[in-house]
Amino acid sequence: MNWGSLDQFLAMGGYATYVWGSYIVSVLVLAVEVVLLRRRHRTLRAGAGRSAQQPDTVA
Amino acid sequence: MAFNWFKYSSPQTFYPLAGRLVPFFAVLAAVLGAIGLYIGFFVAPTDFQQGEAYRIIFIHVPAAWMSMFIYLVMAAWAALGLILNTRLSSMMATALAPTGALMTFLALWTGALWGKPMWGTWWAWDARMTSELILLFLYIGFMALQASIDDPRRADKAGAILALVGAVNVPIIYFSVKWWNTLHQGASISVGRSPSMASTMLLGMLVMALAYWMYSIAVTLMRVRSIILERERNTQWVRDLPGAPA
Amino acid sequence: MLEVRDLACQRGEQPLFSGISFDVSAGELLWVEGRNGSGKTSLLRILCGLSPAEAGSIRWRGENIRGAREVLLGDTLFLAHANGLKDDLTVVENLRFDARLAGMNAGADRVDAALRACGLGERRDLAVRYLSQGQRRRAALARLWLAQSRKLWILDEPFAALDAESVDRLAAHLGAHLEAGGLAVLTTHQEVPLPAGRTRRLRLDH
Amino acid sequence: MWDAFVAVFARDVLQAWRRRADWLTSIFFFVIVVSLFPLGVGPEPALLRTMAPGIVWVAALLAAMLSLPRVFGSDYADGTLEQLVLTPHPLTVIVLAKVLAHWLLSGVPLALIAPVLALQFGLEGEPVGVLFVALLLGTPCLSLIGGVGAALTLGVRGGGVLIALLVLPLYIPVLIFGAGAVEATVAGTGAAGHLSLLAAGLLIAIVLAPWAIAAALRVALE
Repeated sequence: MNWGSLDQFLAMGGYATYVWGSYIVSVLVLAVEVVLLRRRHRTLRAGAGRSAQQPDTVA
Repeated sequence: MAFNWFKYSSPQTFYPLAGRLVPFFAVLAAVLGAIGLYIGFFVAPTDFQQGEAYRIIFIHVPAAWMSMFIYLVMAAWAALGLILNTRLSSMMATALAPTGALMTFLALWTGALWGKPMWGTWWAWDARMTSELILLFLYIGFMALQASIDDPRRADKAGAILALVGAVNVPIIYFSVKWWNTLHQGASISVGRSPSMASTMLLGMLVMALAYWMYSIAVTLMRVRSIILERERNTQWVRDLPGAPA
Repeated sequence: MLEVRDLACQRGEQPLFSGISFDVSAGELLWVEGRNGSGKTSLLRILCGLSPAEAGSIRWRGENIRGAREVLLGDTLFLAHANGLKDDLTVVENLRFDARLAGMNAGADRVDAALRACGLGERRDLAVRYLSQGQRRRAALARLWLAQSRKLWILDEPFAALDAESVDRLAAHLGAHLEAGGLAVLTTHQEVPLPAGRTRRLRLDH
Repeated sequence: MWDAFVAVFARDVLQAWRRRADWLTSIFFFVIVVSLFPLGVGPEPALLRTMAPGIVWVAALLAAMLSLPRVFGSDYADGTLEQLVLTPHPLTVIVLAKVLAHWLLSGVPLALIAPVLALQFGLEGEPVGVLFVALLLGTPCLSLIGGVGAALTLGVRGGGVLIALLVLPLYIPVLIFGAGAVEATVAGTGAAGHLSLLAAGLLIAIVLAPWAIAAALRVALE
């Protein structure tokens, strides 16, 4: 175990900005990608239902 | 092999298959990510030269690996789509590009944040970082080209040609940038891992790389599902889908 | 000589036509009819191998054109909607270039004869940009007088923008081409005197 | 086949001659961009001398890129491109003729003018000669790689800007070896290595680019 306490863990030996800056941005970017993709898919599925009622709509 | 590959190369059969595969790869990515982070933060020791800052490599190196790997996979799918005229292959190429660009961005971002404490600069014109930046340009070019062509088939083929030209060029670019870097000694900093890397560090990096890999597969499959729906919206099977996802 | 089976075509994701089959043999003309947007131009472009068909096969001289493009291209003269003339070059320069590219080492006298046949004799040294629409069309059509060795003529709206005299001249030339065992596939909106007895019709909008 | 090559090449050159103002524009663009740099970074002779190869090459890249839409653009618009594709000759041969014409009209003038511009930056003697040779070897690469971008963006929304996005990253090796050749001469290490790499790149481009361009043109015409 590397860390004596939570504070030590968060401080990252004085490199907190860099380490957490990297990790937080990475996690955020990856999470946002997933959220956006889920939303895109959901709208498309909802749209698929709608175009079933109006089969002649040309996009 | 008895497995009928061509059966799954139709968007209609692949759509539900991809839907079943996404959770599998997502769970794998999450579990591997958790293990990798545990190893990275709690098992791997502090580096005696770089202190705790080196822990950025657990996300930096996987992102950099994936950014290059995805470009190759993308070019391969694009080539397959161009040669065999299978629509699904081209859709896979299109679906991979944004994730690849994202990985490239993350590699650059984490690289900059690693570089600042280690050698006092956010950006060095080092061969690897420069190539990574050019790779980002290549991804952006691919996506911009596909986005500006309305006919999806033409977009697929044009993108495929560009991806292949890019794939031929990537090694040449890397070689030229490396050559350029060694000639300009003043600016060069050796961005290398410390020679004696603890085996737990390496293990953590490999597990994280696997997690990134699984993540990329899951996300690409999600995106390809959306692309299938967009392109096939005039077909009967898409109209027959239940309106809201389960 | 030209056999088309079950041809289908898609523009973007919209299906244009499907299940088109026809034969054109030596000495015959196929008149492709249909509304705007029914896929006439697309059909012609598929026939000369510019666009791929969604489904179906095209055979020329008994061979599928997918494998034997060069054979088809060596026999075909395609006249698109656009005239394919360079604005900055003169009429005669344009034609000479076309002839050279087509591998016919047409001498100056043959090019001049073709231009005279289209009524462009005295405009031969004028840059194309100074021609009227009808004159441009005639300059493009002059290829038909140059390329008599080409068996299959694929013409997209050849009569558009032409005056009555030119229409008759072109119709007569088409007749002579068919008489000599040539083939033609064309689209037109006008009622033109196409050679009777040799003309077959294909309607695309069913 | 050779006849078709000559015919296409001669037609493009004649066409460009009738429209010489267009081509002169991109050459003057090159001259102006190069002349802007001293105004931007100051007239310090030592600084200008070190920057000269890079500036000349970047300006050459931009000038070559600016003229790219013309390679296939007008042929695409007036329908001659269809006629070219429909000849029984291999499309790669026709493409090569068009690219050669583009190089003669855009690359060669740049190489001829560059030595004069190099004087503005205090380069003299051998480096100027190397700059000339490097441009002669490098600009055909620019025309070939650029041709791919030009063919891919035919009739596409925002074609001009898009070409820049597609082509400039692919130009980087040419830039590195081209500018490097001149720098190496200035530094006294000899330019042979750079120049032979440029030549190798040119060979690869001559072999591969026409295929890519031909495929892209077919896609554009579908």
